[in-house]
Amino acid sequence: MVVLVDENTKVIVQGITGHEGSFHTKLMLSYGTKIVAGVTPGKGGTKVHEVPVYDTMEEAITEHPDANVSIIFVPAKFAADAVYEAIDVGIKVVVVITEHIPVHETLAFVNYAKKKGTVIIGPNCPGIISPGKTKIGIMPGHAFSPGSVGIISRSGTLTYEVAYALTRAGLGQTTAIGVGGDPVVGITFTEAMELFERDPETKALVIIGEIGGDMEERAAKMIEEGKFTKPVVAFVAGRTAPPGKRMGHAGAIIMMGTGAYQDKVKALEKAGVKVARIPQEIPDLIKKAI
Amino acid sequence: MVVLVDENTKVIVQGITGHEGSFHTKLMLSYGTKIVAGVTPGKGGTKVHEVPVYDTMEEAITEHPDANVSIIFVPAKFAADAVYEAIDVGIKVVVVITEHIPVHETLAFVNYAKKKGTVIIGPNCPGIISPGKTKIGIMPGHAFSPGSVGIISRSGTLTYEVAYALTRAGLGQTTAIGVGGDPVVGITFTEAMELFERDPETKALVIIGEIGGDMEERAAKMIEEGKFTKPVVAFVAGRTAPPGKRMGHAGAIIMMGTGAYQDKVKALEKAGVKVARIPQEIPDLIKKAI
Amino acid sequence: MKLFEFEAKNLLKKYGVEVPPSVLIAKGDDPKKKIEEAGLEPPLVVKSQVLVAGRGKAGGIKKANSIDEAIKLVDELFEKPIKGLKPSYLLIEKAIEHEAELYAAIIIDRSERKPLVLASKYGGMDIEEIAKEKPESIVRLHIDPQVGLRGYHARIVGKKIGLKGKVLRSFSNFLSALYKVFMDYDGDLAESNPLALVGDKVLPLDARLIVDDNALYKHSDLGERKLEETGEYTEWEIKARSQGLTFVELDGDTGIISNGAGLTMTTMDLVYEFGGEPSNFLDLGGGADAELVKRAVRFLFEFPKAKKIFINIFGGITRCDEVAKGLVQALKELGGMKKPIVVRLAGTNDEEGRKILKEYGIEAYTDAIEAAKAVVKLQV
Amino acid sequence: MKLFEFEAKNLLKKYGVEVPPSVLIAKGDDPKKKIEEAGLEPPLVVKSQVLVAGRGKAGGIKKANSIDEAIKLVDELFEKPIKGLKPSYLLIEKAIEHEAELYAAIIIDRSERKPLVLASKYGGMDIEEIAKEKPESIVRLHIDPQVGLRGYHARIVGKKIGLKGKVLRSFSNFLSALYKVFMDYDGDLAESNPLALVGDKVLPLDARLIVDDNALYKHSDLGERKLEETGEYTEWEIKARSQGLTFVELDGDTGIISNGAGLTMTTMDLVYEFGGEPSNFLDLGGGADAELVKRAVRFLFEFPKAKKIFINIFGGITRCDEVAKGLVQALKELGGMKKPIVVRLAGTNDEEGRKILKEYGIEAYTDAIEAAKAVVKLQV
Repeated sequence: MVVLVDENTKVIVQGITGHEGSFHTKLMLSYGTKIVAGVTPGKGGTKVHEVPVYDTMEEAITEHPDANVSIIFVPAKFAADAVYEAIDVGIKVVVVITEHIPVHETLAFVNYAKKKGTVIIGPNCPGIISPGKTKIGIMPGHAFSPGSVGIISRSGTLTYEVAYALTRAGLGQTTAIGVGGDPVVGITFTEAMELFERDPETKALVIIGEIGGDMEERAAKMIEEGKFTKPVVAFVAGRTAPPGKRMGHAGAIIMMGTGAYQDKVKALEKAGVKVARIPQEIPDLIKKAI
Repeated sequence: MVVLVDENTKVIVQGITGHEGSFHTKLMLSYGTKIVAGVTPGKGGTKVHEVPVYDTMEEAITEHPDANVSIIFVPAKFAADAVYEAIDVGIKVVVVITEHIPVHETLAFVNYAKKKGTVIIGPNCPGIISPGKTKIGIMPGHAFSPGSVGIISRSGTLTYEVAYALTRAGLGQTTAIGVGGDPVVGITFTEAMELFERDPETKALVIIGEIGGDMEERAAKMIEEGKFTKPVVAFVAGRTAPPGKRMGHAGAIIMMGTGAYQDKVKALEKAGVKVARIPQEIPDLIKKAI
Repeated sequence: MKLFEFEAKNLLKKYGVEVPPSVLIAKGDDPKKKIEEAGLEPPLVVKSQVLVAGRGKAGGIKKANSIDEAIKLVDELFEKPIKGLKPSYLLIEKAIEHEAELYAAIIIDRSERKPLVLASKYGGMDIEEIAKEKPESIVRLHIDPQVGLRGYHARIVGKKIGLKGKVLRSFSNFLSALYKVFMDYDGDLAESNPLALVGDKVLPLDARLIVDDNALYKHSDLGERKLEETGEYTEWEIKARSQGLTFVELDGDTGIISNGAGLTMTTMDLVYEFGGEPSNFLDLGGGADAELVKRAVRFLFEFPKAKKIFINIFGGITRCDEVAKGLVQALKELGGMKKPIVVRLAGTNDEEGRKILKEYGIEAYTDAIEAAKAVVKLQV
Repeated sequence: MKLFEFEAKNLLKKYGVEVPPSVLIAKGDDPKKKIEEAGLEPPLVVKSQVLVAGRGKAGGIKKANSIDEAIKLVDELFEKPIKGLKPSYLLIEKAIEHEAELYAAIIIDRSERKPLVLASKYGGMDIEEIAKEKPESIVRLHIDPQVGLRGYHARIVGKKIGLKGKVLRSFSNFLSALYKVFMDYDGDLAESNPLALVGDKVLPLDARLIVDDNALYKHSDLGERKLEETGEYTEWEIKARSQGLTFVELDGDTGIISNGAGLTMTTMDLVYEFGGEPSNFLDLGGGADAELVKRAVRFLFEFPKAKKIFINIFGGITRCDEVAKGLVQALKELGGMKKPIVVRLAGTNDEEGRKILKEYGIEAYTDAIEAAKAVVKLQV
C-alpha cells in the first residue's frame, strides 16, 4: 500500500489545454499515470495527448465514473471554482498546482473540502508521487524511485532535491507529498503523517519544512505525543534568511513571533527528530535512523 | 415520552428583557416551564421575574450547563445573530418567535443548524408545547391539555383554536409544534412527523396547513409511502383566499403554480387523510380515526 | 419590493453585466434631447416602466424606427394605463437584433432551503407558460449558499439549454452577476426574460428583481417604492398600509378582523361556510395592542364594502384584554357602533377582555362557529 | 499591499465606523485652508502617512494646540523622513481625549484555517510587545467563515477585555465592521491600535489594513501602491520588482538564482554552510522560461553586491533546457560572462540543459554541494 494514490488511480486534469496543463499531462502520461480525462470550459470535444477534453467536470465524471483524483492547472482567478467543481462531483483527492490563489478563497474551499471529506493537496504545490506507480504533479519523475521512505514537504524544488539525494543513496520512496507553499494549505504535515503512520510500506519519514507558520512545530508535537512512531529526519529551509523579509512566497515569512528557524529545529529535536543542516545529509541520517 | 421537549427541559430566553420576552417569560414560568436563564446584551446581572440575565449565551450556558432549549424574542434585525449564538453554545432546540427575519438570513441559519444537528422551530412561529409538562412559546396554555394527539401547524392562532376545540372535546395533546409562517422555516412537517411517528404516546396527528408552499403535499407523500403510519386529520387555511394575493404573511401566497388549496387537499385525501372544512370539525374526525 | 426594469438593469450593470444602451425618460423630460445626449440611434424600443406582469401584451412596449416615432411613442405611453397604471418613467432602449430568447432566473426553493436557478431555452413567455408548454425545457439547479453560484454551475446550466463556446462564457458571467445581485440584495426573485442571444453573447432585454420586504432596511440605496406604483394594491389597500394595517380587499359585505394569517383566512373560510361573504382580510398579526385594534376598527368603519364587522381573536401573543380595550376606545372616540360588530374572544386574558366588553355592553362569544353564524345572520 | 492610515480609515467609515474628524493634506496643499474647510478645531494631531511600523516613536505623530502650530508641523513633517521615508500625505485629526487604549485585530490563523480575532485591553503598543509584556491580556477568538463574525462574538471578546453596557455595543459594531472590511477586501490583517475608549464608545485612533497581494485584482478601488512608498524595499529590490523578479537584497557577495522559495533559501543556507555569503535571494518561481532567466542574469550582472553568481536549478515545472537557453541568450546579448557563474542543473530536461551550456562552454554541475563549494571557492 502507498499513501492516497497508487497505480490504479484515475486522474482528471483540470485546465488541460493550457500551456502547463498540456505539458505536464504529457510528462505524467509518460510516467505511467492513468489520466482518463481533461476539463477546460469551452474546449469540450477536443483532445490533448489523446486525452478527451470536456467542458465540465460533470461531463467528465459521467464519461469516466472511475476517476478519483483531479489535478488543477487552472489560472489563479478561476482555480477556486475548479476546486469546488471537483469536490462537488465527488472527487476525493484534489491536487492544486496553481499559485497566487487569494488566501481567503483557499480558506473557504479548504473548509468546504473538509466538510465534504475531500483531501486537498496544495495550492501552490508540486503534487503527489508514488514512485513507479503514479505521478500526479509537476515533479521530475526521474528524481524519485520506489522504496520505503515517505516525504512530506512545503517546498517543491527542495523535495526533488531531497528525493534525488535519497534515490542516489539507494533509498526509494513510498510516496512524496508536496503540501504547498501558501500560508493556508489543504493537507497539513500532521494530516499527512497520519496517513504515513498507517501505511505499512513506509519505514521512515522525511519532513521538509520552511521558516514561517507552525506546521513543523505541530509535527514535532505529534511525534512527542507518540502519535507518529516511525523514524523521522527533517530539514528546515531558511536558516540564514533574515527575519521579517518575505522570501519568495507568502508562506515563508516569520510573523508575529512564530515560525523562526531556531524554534522549529528546537521543537523537532525535542521530539527526537534528527534535523539535517543541508538537504544532502538526509540520506545518511535516514540510514542511521532505520 | 413526548416530542423534543418535556418537563425536564431547561430553557434560556434570548431577548428576555424586551416587552414580549418579559411578558411571555412570566406566562411560561406560571405554566411550569423551567426557565433557567435569560440573555440580553448589556443587561447582564439583572433579573426578569427572578430569572438571572446574562450578556451572552456563553455566560448563560457556563452558569447553567443543563440548559438545552432556547427561545428567541429578539427583534428581526438581531434575531439571526441570536440563533447562531444559541447553536454555537450547543443548544439543540432553538425556538424562534421573531417575525420579519429576512429570508436569506433564515436560509443561512437553517442550513447551518442542520450541519450542527440543531433543530430550529420557526421563525415566525408560536413555539412548542407539551401540555402539562412545558410550554416553550407564546401559546395560551389553557387552550391545551395533556393527551395523545400530536399537532403540527403553520399557523399560530389557528393552532390554539384547534387545540382548544380538541381540549373541549376531551382530546388532549402530546405535543403541539408551530413550525412557523415564513416561506423558509427550520423544522418542516415531514421532519416533525418523523418525531411523532417514533413517539409511543402519540396516537393520532393533526396537520394544520395553509395555502402556499408544498409542506402539506410532502406530508401527504410521506403518509402515502407508509413512512407515517398513525391516523392523520388535516385542515388547510385559505380555502376562500383569492390566488396571487399575499394573505398576511409571506408564506401564505400561491406562487409559481404551487400551493393552491385544492392541490393540497387532493394530495392529502389521496394519502387517506381526512381533511376538515372548518377547524371545529377536527375533534370529531380524530375520534372517528382512532 | 419589486424593482422597475430600469432599476434592475442598473444593478446588473453595476455588477458588470452588459445591458442594451438606453436612456430613462421621466415625465416632463425632453425626449429628443435625452435620446440625442445618450447617442441612441434607431431602431429603438420605448418601454413603459410599470410593475405589472404582461406589460408587453398590454401594449406597454413599442418599437420605433425613427427618433421622431420614439418621441411620439413617449407622449402616447405616458398617457396609456397598463392594467390601470400610468407609468412615471419610460425606458428608451436600442432595439437589439437577436437570434433567440432565453429565460434565466434565481429564486429561493423554500422546501430545499436553497437558491434555485431556473433556465430555459424558450424565453419570452412567463415561466408559468413555459412550465405548461415546454416543461422539459426548464433546467433547475440548486445552489449551496456556502459555495455560491460558481462558473461551473452556470456552465452546467448553460450547456443544458444548448449553449456552447463563447456564448457559454458570456452566459456564465451573466448568471454569476445575477446570483450576486440576488444574494447581495436579498432577492425573492432575480430574473431576465427574455435574455437575448446576440452573436456570441447574451444580453438581458428585460430584467426583474423582487427584494424581500423584510430586508429592505439593508438596502437604502434602492429608495422607496410608492404603493401606487406597484399596481398590486387597491385604493383601500394602500390606505390601510399607510396606517400600518395588513389588509386585503375582497368582494363581500362582512368585515373581518382577526389575528394571525392562518386564523384570519380561516375566519374568512368560516364566514363563507355559513353563507356569508367577507369584504376583506385584516390580520392584526402577533401582539396587537389597543392602539392597533382601534385603528383597525376605525378603518373598517370607513371602508364602505364592510357592512358589518366580525372580530375573531384567539389570544396567544395577542392579549384579549388589549383587543377589548382598543375596541372600546375606538367605539367611544367614534361615537359608538357605526356598524354592527360581532366579537369572539378566546385565549390569553380572554376573561378580562370579555369583562371589559361587557362593561361597554358587548357580549363577546367564546365559540368561533357560533360567532360566525351570528355575524352571517345579521341583516344590514 | 499595505494601506495608509487614511485609506484604512476611509474604508472603515464606508462600513459605518465613526472615526476622528480629520483632513488629508497632500504636498502643496494649503493646510490652513484645508483645516478651516474641514472645520477642525484644536487640539489637533498631525500624522505622517508612512507605511513603516513604529511611526509614533520615530516622531511621525505630533500634537498641535493651535492651528498655527499644526501648520508649522505640516511643513516639518513633510520634510522629516520616518525610517528613511518622507511622506506624500499628512493626516490632520482632531485630538481625542480618551480613557483607555485597546487593541483589536483580525488575521488569518493559517493552522486553524480560520479568521482569528485578537484583542487586548492594553493597546498602544505592538501586538508583539503585548504578547511579551501582557500575554494573558490577549483574547483570541476563531471565526467560522460560514457564520461570520456576529454580534455575540464581538460581545464575548469585548467582555473579556473588560467592556460593559453601551461601550460593549459600540465595540461590537466596530469589530463587525472591521471583520467586514477584512473579508470584503481580502485582508491579511485588519487592525486598530490604539482603539480608544471615549465615554461610552470606542474610536479607532489608528487603523491598518494589509490586503492579500494575490487578491488585488478584485479591489481596483484601492488604487496602486508605489513600492517606494512602502518602506519595505531597497532601491535594488524595487528595481527587481519592476522587472518582475522576486528578489531580496542581502549583505554578502554571492549572487543567488534558484527556483522555488525553499530551494532558493536552501541555496543560501548551502553557501553559508561552506563559508560564503549570499548577496541576494532571487527565486525564479515555477515554470521560468528563457526570458525570465535572461532578465535575472542581466539583473545580477548589474547588481553591484553580487561579485559572482550561483545558479542552482532543480527542474520540476521549470525546465532546465529553458534555463540554459536563457542563460546563454543573456551572455550572448550582454557580451559574455561579466561575472563568474557557477551553474547546477538537475531535474526536468537537465541533460538537454547541460548540453546547451556545454556548447557555449559552461560545465554545469549536477551535485548541489559540489557546486556550492565551487562558488564559495571562486576568488573575485
